[in-house]
Amino acid sequence: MSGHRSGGGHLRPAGSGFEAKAWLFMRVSGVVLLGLAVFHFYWMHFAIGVDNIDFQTIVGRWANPLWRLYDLALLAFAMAHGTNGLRYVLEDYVRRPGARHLIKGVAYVLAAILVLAGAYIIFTFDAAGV
Amino acid sequence: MRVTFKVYRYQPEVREDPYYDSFSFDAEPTDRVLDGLNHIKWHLDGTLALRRSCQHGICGSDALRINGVNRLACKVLIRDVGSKITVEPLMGCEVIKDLVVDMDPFFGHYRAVLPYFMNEEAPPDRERIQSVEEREAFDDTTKCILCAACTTSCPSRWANPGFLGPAAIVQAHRFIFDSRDRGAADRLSILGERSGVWRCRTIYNCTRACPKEIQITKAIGEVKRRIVDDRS
Amino acid sequence: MRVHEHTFDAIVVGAGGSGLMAAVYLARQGDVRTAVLSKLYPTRSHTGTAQGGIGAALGNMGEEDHWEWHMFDTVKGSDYLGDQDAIEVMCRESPEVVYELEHMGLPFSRNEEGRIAQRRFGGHTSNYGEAPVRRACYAADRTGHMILQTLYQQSIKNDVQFFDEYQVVDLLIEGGACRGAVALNIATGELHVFRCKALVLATGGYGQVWEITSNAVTLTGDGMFLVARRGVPLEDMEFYQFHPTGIRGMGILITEGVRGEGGILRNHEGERFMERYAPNLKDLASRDVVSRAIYKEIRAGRGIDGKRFVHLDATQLGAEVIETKLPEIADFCRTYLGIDPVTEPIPVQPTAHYAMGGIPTNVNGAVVGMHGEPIRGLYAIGECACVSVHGANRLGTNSLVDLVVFGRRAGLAMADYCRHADLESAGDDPAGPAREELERLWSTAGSDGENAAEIRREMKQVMMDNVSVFRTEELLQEGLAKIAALRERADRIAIDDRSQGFNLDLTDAWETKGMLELAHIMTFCALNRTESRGAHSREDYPDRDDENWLKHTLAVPRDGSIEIGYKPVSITRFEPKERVY
Amino acid sequence: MSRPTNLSLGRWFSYRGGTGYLLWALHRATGVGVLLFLALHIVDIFLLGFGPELFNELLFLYKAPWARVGEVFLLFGVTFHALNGLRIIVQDFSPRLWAHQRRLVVLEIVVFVIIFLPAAWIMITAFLGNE
Ligand SMILES: Cc1cc2nc3c(=O)[nH]c(=O)nc-3n(C[C@H](O)[C@H](O)[C@H](O)COP(=O)(O)OP(=O)(O)OC[C@H]3O[C@@H](n4cnc5c(N)ncnc54)[C@H](O)[C@@H]3O)c2cc1C
Ligand code: HEM
Ligand code: SF4
Ligand code: F3S
Ligand code: FES
Repeated sequence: MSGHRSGGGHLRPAGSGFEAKAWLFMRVSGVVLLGLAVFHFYWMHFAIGVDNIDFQTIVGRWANPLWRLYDLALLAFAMAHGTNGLRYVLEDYVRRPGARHLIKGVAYVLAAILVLAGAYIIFTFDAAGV
Repeated sequence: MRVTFKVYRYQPEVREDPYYDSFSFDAEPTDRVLDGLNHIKWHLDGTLALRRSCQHGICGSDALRINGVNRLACKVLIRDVGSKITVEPLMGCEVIKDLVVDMDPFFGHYRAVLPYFMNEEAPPDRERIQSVEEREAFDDTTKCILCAACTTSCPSRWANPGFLGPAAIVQAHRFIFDSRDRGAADRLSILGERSGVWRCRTIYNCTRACPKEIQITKAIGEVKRRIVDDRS
Repeated sequence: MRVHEHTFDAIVVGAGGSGLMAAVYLARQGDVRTAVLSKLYPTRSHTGTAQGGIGAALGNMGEEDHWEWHMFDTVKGSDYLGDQDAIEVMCRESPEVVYELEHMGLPFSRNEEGRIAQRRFGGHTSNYGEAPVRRACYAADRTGHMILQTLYQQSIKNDVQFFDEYQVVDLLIEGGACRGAVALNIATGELHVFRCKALVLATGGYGQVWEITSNAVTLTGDGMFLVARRGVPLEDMEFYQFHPTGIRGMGILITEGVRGEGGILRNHEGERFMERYAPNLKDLASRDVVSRAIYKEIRAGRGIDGKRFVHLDATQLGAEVIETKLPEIADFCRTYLGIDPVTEPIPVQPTAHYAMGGIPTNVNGAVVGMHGEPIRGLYAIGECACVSVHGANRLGTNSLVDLVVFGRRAGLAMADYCRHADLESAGDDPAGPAREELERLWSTAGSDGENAAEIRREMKQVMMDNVSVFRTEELLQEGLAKIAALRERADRIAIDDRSQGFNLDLTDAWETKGMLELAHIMTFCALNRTESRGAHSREDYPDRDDENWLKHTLAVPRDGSIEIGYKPVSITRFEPKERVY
Repeated sequence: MSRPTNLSLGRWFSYRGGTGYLLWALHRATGVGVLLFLALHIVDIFLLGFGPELFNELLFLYKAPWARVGEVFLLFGVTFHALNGLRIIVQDFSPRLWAHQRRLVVLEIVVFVIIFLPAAWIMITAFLGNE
């Protein structure tokens, strides 16, 4: 072991600031979700109640396009927030770089599929047609 | 009073795996935990290895995990931790021998944040002027003694050894908020990287562990704010 | 055992304030290849514990101040034993280096105008002794911490090369020149030979020879011991400072800044006894005076409850002053004593603190031998050196000045020397003696023998009882005999740890032997000087004796005993006078 | 030779961190938990497109007793995660509140209890009443 240089280099050149944006997004989406998700949850589980939900409930709800918009926003924010949160978790616990990339990739694909599937049904659902 | 020290041992030249040793002896309640470790080293088992120097919480040599939480052995008294005392090396650092860990990665992260005064403007003949309030803005983070108690208590750092860790951020904060310094932009761009402040999940273990009672989480929060504000 | 070799132009041994200042200056030259060897990580050095302040006649606090006044105070504080040419250099350059530290980013506390704040300290006066003056520049009570941090930061900025946790165990001094050092890499237990043109020792003090001490366990005087056993003398070793206010029983320092801010010493009767001993400066008289006064009070049975301590009363300062200007002190009291200095007095007793003596040097840090001859390529700075600016008693805040002023000068002088000097041969097996010495110690591992810690404990006790604040021929003779017995026992030390890596059992034993040598030299010199001056107080010779003793002692171990020599004191501006505060 | 690091899963949990450590672990667990539920939820909503028969049939899955226990967990997760997230956000945007973290945590816990306990009570009694 020989003496080390004390001179310290930069870790890496200044980046895109992605992490700063992600951080800010988590806060902003958190506040948004505070409205959307919490209201949604209490509405469905208390105002209506799980026992009283059936196909017709949704039909009634989505008759109003504003509700569709609401659910779309909820879907987008919750999935974006949750997926980025999942990224944090995976980056912490999956240490091997190869595995980390793979698992993150799979998670993103799954998340994208879910968002697309959810958006698809919200847009295309035709209550009258069924 | 009778105390029992359970001490983490790792003697690579003798035995491959770490193990624990127990020592029981009489001590005063007002003795420091370090006094107990010294007693073991001097009178019971000279092979025990630990770092220590000033013995009063200034040099930062003897940060250890004591009864499950990071402390300076010279700043906790036996009466504060009870008669059963477990002493282990800092978590997430390579153990060299017994309680001695490799500090090179820690100091590497320290050096990475450019921990030195930067101001290339010609200085005045006398001192640079700084108001009492300006001086106060970074007073807290000047206290850091680089003991590593904070960084090695941070779960985010355990998970990611690449995370610069709270101590390095504290040291950067000391310059970023010094009205005389001109290097804030360079440091903020380093801290804004993936392994910088964003790895901090506001867990607060660091603040609780700091023997100088530095408000570390607050300092990290101030740096985060500064980065976000500078971008917008 | 494997031996590694390195070659540099300059080597700095020790990474405290003085060593780092020299290193920064050497590194800034650009063309002098420099390495710093330190047995501790640099930021662990004891300079970090200095609390109160660094002295410089800036006159920032609305009071007039001049470096000449600072010089006078230092000369008087030294009881006229300090070399006035050197003191002049130090006091004249101190404002400049303090500004330089500030320009390096040191976060001094500030006054209302935004300038460096200053406070009172013992023995610092205006107008040649008239009244206390605010001269100590401070960063709360963490001045040393900030100096150490700042200089380490500058070392990083200037790309200084460090060998951390490398303990120097031998110096290659031969034929009147220093050719390098041999160091133990503590982590691996391997030896490294460092060859160089110039080497500076900045290894700090040796307060560990005493029982009650403000010094770290690692302050074992390695540098002094290493030169002495290579035939270089040590200067004025009989002068060792006891700081008046160490925490009772522990020795942890309570800065003089507490008294500078208005704290008062009281005996069992609650009396402000310093009024009797120093009517003018009272609690802010110089340290030797205050320490003796406390001992006298204790002897007269006026210690608190008749015990061996007095009270330092800071309660009248108020919470605000204590929390902002003395936060560390408050923390020590709360942590170690369980008392709050805002409402309760602090129990204190004198604590071993600072070595005025050390390796003799000139004003550029160059070491000079027994007869004034230079030792080529060898330098010493900081507490291990004796320039001599502190003489028989150091004033508070002057050590930090000493570190940076002479650290800088030595750095520059060494750079200059390196440009002209050649690398001298270090012989075939430069690590030989060190290897033999350590292997002998290693070979005792696990066998029956003396316990180094026990010997150290007894040495500390002897030094405390026989060689501390008050000394007599009888006490010193007894001390000498006891130290001799301990040195003999030390030859039979056996260690427990047979491993190579991080064998602190080995280094502890090695340091213990070194300290015994220093204890021997110190006791011998104390016996030799038959007068009282500054910190050296002989009850059998209570007066200062300028006729016979206005001179420095030089001492070098020779064939089991000590050879003594003398050197004159430089007196330029201030003729010796009686010293009253 | 690789050196030990005094770090293992067991040690992670044995570190005596403060409430901040516990809250973070819970925040993480509830975040991931709610995300998993959300994934499931999107799948069932997607099945709307296959007509009422399938959907209504599947809905009974949500009405099964074990699902009702899960619902209470979901309530716990969403409520806790939302409140704890809110605390972090509030602190982030006024760092001077960091010094009062303990008080904010107490406040958070009090608010959590006030919301969660009655809501869980309503949920449980509604379910039991239906049986
Ligand atoms: C508690 C306290 C408070 C003080 N307060 C003040 C104050 O307010 N004002 C003031 O002016 N002075 C004060 N002093 C005195 C002053 O701080 C010291 O004298 C000064 O810091 C010594 O600095 P140094 O550079 O000589 O050595 P140190 O800072 O002691 O450093 C010694 C260095 O040498 C290294 N070393 C030692 N041996 C070896 C070896 N064998 N091999 C390799 N490296 C080695 C160590 O690792 C260390 O880096 C105080 C002292 C104490 C103890
Ligand atoms: C209801 C309002 C919500 C608020 C206020 C909120 C707030 C936050 C905040 C501030 C963070 C960042 C923590 C950090 O950076 O350390 C976070 C993380 C996270 N959130 Fe949310 N969130 C909410 C809803 C949700 C929902 C609905 C989900 C699931 C889809 C979710 C999943 C996550 C996950 C997985 C993390 C990562 C946890 C971690 O890194 O430890 N959150 N949340
Ligand atoms: S911030 Fe506190 S705990 Fe962390 S290294 Fe500095 S002094 Fe130690
Ligand atoms: S423990 Fe770690 S996550 Fe942040 S608040 Fe402290 S650095
Ligand atoms: S020994 Fe210096 S901090 Fe504990």
